[in-house]
Amino acid sequence: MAPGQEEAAQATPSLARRTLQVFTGNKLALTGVIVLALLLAFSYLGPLLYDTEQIHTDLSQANLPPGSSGHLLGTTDLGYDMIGRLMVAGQTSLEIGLAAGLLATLFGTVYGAVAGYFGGWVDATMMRVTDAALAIPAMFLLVVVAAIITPSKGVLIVIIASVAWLSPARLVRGEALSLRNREYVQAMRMMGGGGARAVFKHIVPNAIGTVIVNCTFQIADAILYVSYLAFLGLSIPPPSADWGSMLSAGITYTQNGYWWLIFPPGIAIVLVVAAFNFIGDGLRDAFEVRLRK
Amino acid sequence: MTGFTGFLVKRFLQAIVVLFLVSVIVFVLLHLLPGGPARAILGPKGTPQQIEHFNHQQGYDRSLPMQYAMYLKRLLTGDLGESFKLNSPVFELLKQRLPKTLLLTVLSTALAVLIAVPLGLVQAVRRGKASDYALTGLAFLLYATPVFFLGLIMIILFAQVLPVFPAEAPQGETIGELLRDASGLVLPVVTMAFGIIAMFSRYMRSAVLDNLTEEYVRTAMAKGQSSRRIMVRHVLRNALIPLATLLGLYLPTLFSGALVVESMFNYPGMGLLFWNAAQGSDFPVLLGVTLVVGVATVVGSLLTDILYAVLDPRIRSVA
Amino acid sequence: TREGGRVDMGPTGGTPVEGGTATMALPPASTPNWIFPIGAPGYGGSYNYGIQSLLFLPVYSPVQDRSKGGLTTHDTSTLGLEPKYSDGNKTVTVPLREGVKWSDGKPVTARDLEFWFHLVKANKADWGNYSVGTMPDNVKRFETVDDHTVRLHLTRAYNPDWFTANQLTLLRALPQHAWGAKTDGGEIGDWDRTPAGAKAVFARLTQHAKSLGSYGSDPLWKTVNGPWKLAGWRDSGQVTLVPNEKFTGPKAERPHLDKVVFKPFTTADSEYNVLRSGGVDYGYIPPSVMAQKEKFEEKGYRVDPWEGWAATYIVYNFNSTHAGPLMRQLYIRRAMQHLVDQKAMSDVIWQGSATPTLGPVPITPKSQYLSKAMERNRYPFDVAKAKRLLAGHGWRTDDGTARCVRPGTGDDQCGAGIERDDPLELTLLSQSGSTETTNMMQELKSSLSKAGIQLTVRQQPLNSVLGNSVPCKAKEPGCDWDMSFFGTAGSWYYPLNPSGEQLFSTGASANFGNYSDKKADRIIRGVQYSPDMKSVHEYGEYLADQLPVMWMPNPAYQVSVIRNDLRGIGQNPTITFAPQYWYYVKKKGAEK
Amino acid sequence: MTEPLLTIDDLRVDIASRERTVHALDGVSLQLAPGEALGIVGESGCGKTMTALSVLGLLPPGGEVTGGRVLFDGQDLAVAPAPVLQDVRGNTIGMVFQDPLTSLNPTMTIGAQVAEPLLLHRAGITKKEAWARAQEMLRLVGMPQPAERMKAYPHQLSGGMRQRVAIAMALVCEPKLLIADEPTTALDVTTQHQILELVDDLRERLGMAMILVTHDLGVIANRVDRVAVMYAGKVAEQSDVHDLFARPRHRYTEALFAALPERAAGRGTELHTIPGLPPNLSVRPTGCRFAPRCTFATDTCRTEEPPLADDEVRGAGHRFACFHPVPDEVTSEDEVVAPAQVPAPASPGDVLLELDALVKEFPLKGSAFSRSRGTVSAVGGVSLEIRRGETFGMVGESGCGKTTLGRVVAGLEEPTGGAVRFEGRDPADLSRSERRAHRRRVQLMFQDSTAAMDPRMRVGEILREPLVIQGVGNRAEQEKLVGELLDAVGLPRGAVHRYPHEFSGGQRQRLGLARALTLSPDLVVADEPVSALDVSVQAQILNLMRDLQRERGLTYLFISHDLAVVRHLADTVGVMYLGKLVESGPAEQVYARPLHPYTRGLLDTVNLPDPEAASGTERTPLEGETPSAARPPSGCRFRTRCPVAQDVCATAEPPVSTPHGAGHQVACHFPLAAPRLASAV
Ligand SMILES: Nc1ncnc2c1ncn2[C@@H]1O[C@H](COP(=O)(O)OP(=O)(O)OP(=O)(O)O)[C@@H](O)[C@H]1O
Ligand SMILES: Nc1ncnc2c1ncn2[C@@H]1O[C@H](COP(=O)(O)OP(=O)(O)OP(=O)(O)O)[C@@H](O)[C@H]1O
Ligand SMILES: [Mg+2]
Ligand SMILES: [Mg+2]
Repeated sequence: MAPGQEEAAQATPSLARRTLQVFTGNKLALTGVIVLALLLAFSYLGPLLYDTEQIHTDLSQANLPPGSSGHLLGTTDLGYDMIGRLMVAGQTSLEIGLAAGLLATLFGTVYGAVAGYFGGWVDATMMRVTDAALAIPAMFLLVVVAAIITPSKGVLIVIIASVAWLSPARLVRGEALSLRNREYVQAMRMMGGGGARAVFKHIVPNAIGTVIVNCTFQIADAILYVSYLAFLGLSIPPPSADWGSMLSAGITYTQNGYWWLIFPPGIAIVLVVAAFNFIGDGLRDAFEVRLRK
Repeated sequence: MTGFTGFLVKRFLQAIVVLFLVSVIVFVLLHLLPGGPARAILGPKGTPQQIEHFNHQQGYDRSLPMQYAMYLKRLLTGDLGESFKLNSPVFELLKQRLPKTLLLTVLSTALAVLIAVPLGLVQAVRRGKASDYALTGLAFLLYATPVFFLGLIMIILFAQVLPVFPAEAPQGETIGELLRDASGLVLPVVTMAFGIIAMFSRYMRSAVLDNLTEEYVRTAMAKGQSSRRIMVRHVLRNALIPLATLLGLYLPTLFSGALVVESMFNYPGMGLLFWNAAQGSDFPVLLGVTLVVGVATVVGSLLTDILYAVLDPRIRSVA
Repeated sequence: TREGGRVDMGPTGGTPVEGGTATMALPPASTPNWIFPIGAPGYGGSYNYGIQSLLFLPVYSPVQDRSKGGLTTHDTSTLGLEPKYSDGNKTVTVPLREGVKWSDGKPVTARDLEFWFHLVKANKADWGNYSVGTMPDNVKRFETVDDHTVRLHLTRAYNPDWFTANQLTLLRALPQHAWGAKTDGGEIGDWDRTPAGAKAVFARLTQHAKSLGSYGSDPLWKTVNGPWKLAGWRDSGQVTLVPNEKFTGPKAERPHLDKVVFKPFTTADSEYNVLRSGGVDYGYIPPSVMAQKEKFEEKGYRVDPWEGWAATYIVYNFNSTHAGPLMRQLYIRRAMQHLVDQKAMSDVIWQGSATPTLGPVPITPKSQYLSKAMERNRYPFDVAKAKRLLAGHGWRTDDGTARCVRPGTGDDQCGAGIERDDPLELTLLSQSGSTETTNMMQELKSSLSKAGIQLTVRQQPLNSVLGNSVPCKAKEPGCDWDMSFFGTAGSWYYPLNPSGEQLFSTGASANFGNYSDKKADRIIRGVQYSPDMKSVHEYGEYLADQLPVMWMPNPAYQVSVIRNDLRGIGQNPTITFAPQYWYYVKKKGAEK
Repeated sequence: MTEPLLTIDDLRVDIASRERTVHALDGVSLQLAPGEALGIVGESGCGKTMTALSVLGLLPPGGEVTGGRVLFDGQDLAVAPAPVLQDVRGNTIGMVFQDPLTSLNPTMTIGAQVAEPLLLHRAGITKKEAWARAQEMLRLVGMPQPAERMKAYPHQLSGGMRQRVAIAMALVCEPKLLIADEPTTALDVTTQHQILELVDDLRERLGMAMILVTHDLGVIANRVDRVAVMYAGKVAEQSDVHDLFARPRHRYTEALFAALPERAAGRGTELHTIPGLPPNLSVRPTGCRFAPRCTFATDTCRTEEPPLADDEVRGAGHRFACFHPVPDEVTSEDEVVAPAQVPAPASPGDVLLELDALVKEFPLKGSAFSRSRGTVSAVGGVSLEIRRGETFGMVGESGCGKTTLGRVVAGLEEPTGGAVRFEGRDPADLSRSERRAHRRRVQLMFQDSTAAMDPRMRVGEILREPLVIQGVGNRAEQEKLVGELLDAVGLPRGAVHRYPHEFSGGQRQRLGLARALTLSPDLVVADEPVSALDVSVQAQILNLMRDLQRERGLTYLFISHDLAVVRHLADTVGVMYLGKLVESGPAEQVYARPLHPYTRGLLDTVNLPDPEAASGTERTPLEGETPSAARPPSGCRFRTRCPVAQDVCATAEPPVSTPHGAGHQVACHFPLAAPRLASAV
């Protein structure tokens, strides 16, 4: 054996490094990471530095405009400090978004992998169900649910996940359909391996790129959904708050010119959703490069 | 053409199954969750006797499978039931509202496509350049903006600060009446279009990028064509094919958007009908609208497949 | 409609002119959907009654007493004249105004009233206003005295005020000569005089009433006797009325306008946008915009909250599995009521468009049902007092939550059913979808916690709240709720007499919280049956003190915004419309 | 020498990507006279394609000419502005790419695509004229019914036909130069032959020059006038084709030739190999780029770059860049270190595998619009025997069912009919657990090891997976076994920690072999195991396979379309055509005295890597295309292309006969009698 062969094949940088490269190369993705980091720090570290009353209302301090004594961004309609409120709300929005996005991805992935790998009538049945669920516009489901359900964090997560799981399910099912015909899966079958091994050792790990990228988008969408639910009147009751409910509460005061009740939460939603999208887009680039190899 | 007929038959059967499932999902969802329509319809003053009477009349006191069977039976005779709140047959309501929603979606989709296609093309061609970043960033920001926030900004900007367009959609009974009052359509259509542009331009960008790496582009270059001509003659057409299919796939999303936009602008379409029905637990209307949208979606995806075949010779010739 | 929405006219002055069109916005979820004056359950919305009574003159109706202020049951706009009670208040004679004709020229007679009675009696279950024991159950015999007089023989003696206000107002005169057929095209006759016939006639009319789309063209609804007639009724619920040229009422009751349009909206926001652009003449603004009142006044509108004849409250569930024993302690209810800052809520959260509720009888507008004592707030916002009340009964607050340290039934002890260390923790079902309500509940939670009462607010859609807060027995599955609120638009709109028999008497249908108090039951019966006007004062004062519910700010029916040049609008607290009094004015000297 | 048509002078091309910059071309110099055919050969990645593409300025994104000139017709195309390049492209220089499917626009008709260059370059031509010209061109490239094909779409044509369209497109403006980048690599030998013939013919007719890029030395030997051998972004040697093959001077060229199985001394010998891999082009190596792999390299080679020097005898006509060239006098064969003669394999034992009238059919899958109609007869009744310890080589054109047969044998597909008997027992009759155990005894080695290995598993895990599945040993034992296997296939033990994509193609193929051997099978089905490899690496793998066979007593079912490779390795050969085994027998006999006209045709179609051989013998290459397996011809499936077919062939399936003795079977009504003249294959 020639000594040259050992290092001859160019060592590819690790995925982590490659991802890092992508992020430093892709300005939007980098922006996304920075924005997200800032929003996270704002929501979670903010309250440590900027302590405000977020439990008890103070109607005498309601609707103060920005710059009023001690309230840089003014106060809400219940007299909470706006900045402090944004922090508390940010935690809820991010947590619901992340949890719902992850839950949807997890369920969708397993669903899709099973449908795709087993194929045949299992696949046909499972896919008809997703077709049907897809044929009902998400907003329709949310409107109906909003008119019927009592919201809580857990409920919102489940509701959002229950409309969001479809896209990862279809995606992973597509991947699984093609992956199960890959030669390495066949090779494994030839050695006597079975279905579970195929799904968990080969199909799911190889679909992980798609899944992760999709998950990012799911989280973004989930945060959007949280705001839509709030708009529909389904938000977690105070004293907790999320950006969506702040925004839709703020909309009530549009006509009063209480802009500080509208734009900060609105912009926060746009920023965090866009940030996740930027990141997802960057990740997709990273994974695609890898797959192209 | 036997292949094509076979395909149609198969798709048709699939569609039936899907619609059946749609009705089951919505039916079960409506009926299993707490808070039946009786209270909503009768209000706090409804007496227990009236509630019982109402539930009996509507069959809500029977078992769920029984109720569903009854619903299905009526459905097969074309009876979608009666709205509790609007005191009209659901079928009539849908007949009036569907065209209006279609008008809204068609106009805004057309607008969105007209903007998104060149936008996506520019992004793809200028990939990695500052203008691509700017446009991509913009597209994502648009995508990240909840439609109701967008609509609100529109209203503030164009109906209040600069009162150029009315904040309310026209209230006509017919499409003709709606169109006569076209300035009222501007804000709803634009708001809805904005929500879709982001999605379409993003898709267009990646479709163009995919096609740009195809080898036939290199062949075309080897023939001595200019990049512009290659874009128009070769890439655009191939990139538009998946976009066409996207339209069919995004029908439910479009309806979602329509729902928000309609309720913001008081546009008398199906979304608004649905919205109001949900507020008032008007089950027959909720079921009816969902089914119609389900049918639209299923038909849409069928048409998409056919359209795909028309546009893509690879599929057409097999048929 | 009109240019730009700016009205160049102050709220007073100007010369009245005849003619013109007025468009009135109807609130969200108030889509007119029933024309037949016998409202089917679910179609009894006030907006329906409001429109029906413009086409079909009511016999008695809560009308504004324009001379004395307050409400009365009859005037020139009603068909009925002063009812006469006799036989120890067991018989009531209803005289009808003479010379009133249907639009087809036939006179309105006692037969038309009898027609109504038969239909209602035979189809009780399908009549929205029916509740067991009242009309028509309490009428033993319906007697037609002459063409213009009917007499009702009652099952027992009633308080005349209560009976006229809450029962006779249900009476309608319906055109028997036009509607009395069993089938379409069938012969018109006295079918209603047999129960089966009455059922058939009713069924046919209901059938017609079920097709909203054809109201405008259906000849049935063309026979009217009111000042207005129908010009159009869209599927969207938009109703257009024009003056009934065959109207036989007095001059004062004849319309000035050429046309009124009732326009429903789906959301307050969309209405607001239209209002701003001048698309409605008589609209409303969300309470939150009350702060912007001046903007509208600058534009030539007047802002006028339309107070409703209603009470708003949070229901206590006295049978709650968990909190029933707590709810049953008057001192706890008192402490809690002291913690409701109704004033601040009304001023800040409702931007001044709500008024504190002090008891079961509405404070505004003033009425004969209100006594001096009822106008006093017995439980002003007072955290210290609330704390004292609790401490005085053996509650201690160490970790933020009050706990019982002195169980027992003595005067200074927690009370029956409360164990040592029981916490003062309550859950509240509250309706979702309204910023004001959400904020009120948040404010309530916040102030209750100041006295150590921990409130958990669960928001649900209105229907779920109503569906979940039903009367129940302790420890039964559906009885795990402690408090419930569904009063974003007022919890309860009273008929003319604000008696609380449906709300507060033991076992009543709308007594969701299972309140049961022997004295209260007795007093309420008094309001219904005794001839004494005092009984209603006793009722109001006793329940205001006893706190069967937690009184909350009563929001206006709507915050109306009316063009300055549209006059003659009286906002009847029982939510009826009288556009026949409306008229436009123009500036003095300005020519049209 | 006449004025050159194209002069490439010290051309340097960099391709910058996210991670690194590849110096794809590093001073390439070439010359091409009008009408001349130049071949460019070299191992994968040496810069052949980049050279071709940079002539037309069609470098991939990130690619940039950093130095040198491309003079064409007096113009420097390397620095020409876009309009000038556009004028040249498709007009005076035509280009044909490797993959005829992807290089045609799928949504445009053939006619439109062929007419397009005319509309672009011939001012004033009407659309109608252009279409007429295009149709004419299609006829010229041998497209049957060109008028109808004009309206067809690319996917409606076979691979060969598509390549004809691509050629028509490149030639429709009658360019002075045709650049063809691996125009036939994706095609079957027979189609390849036809296309190359066509190009030869057209070149002659149109008098154009050609650059033919290929890695196939056989193609080069037969089709071009001059050859440039490239290595690592440079031209290593450039010469007249005859001279090059007769007396290669560069040590790399010499080694390349030596690695050819055709050049192997005999069946029993080891192939000559070139150790190592071409260098990484993202760093600029110092010295001779071939030095690390060259047995003659000295310190000079490693420090100094050899210049492209003229040959002593041929002068500028033959240039090479080597400090220690092959001495002029001796022939290359003597120079090569004599390969070790390997001991003859043990004589074949008893029958290990027996196929009995094996049939495999697939349902025909249409697209979304068509439901399945009919079946594809991939294997149409094949009977054969494979003895323990032997190598059974299976050859045939693309689509003839080789892979399917292999997969059925390996148990990846259930046969539709007939039986597979392993040591006399049909696995289908075995119990579940026996079947599981049986799987250990037959293993498959894939053509594309990249696809056959989970990209997310480390090599250690991949190799251990068969043991884990079969529950062989504990972890330590498994790891020990894996280590031994890596030793056996010549990979370092450290390889277990790396991922498949971190290995070269040849190394991956070793891994594939190692995995196939983990369970100590009796039979290894090797499906085209070396087709994707360069000659030098191919030689390594072939040697390895043979060594392992001897050490472990393996039996191979070796599937390949490369007759030379099969000949080198196989004891017994089977020839398949459209799902049928048309001929089988001992390798020497089948090659020397083919009985079936198809076998004969195949052998005659092969491009021998020897320019002299091409002219000498009389050949009857195969004509036409393989019919669809969905509708195989009746009777003898080969009859549609058979030169000796008669009526009976259409009606009766040919019986199996053995005119040359028991071991050599043929299924033909009219077996050939005359032996084929001796040749290298
Ligand atoms: N698009 C690209 N991006 C980066 N590097 C590339 C690209 N295309 C080719 N290369 C690199 O350029 C070098 C020369 O490639 P080229 O395609 O010319 O090789 P080749 O001789 O044609 O090989 P093959 O026989 O595999 O086609 C190789 O090292 C290759 O890795
Ligand atoms: N899974 C399958 N489904 C349908 N048809 C198939 C399938 N696999 C192979 N075929 C068809 O069976 C025939 C034989 O294919 P096979 O892959 O065995 O040929 P091959 O000799 O290996 O060809 P190549 O040299 O191209 O690899 C072909 O016509 C092919 O299209
Ligand atoms: Mg190449
Ligand atoms: Mg094969």
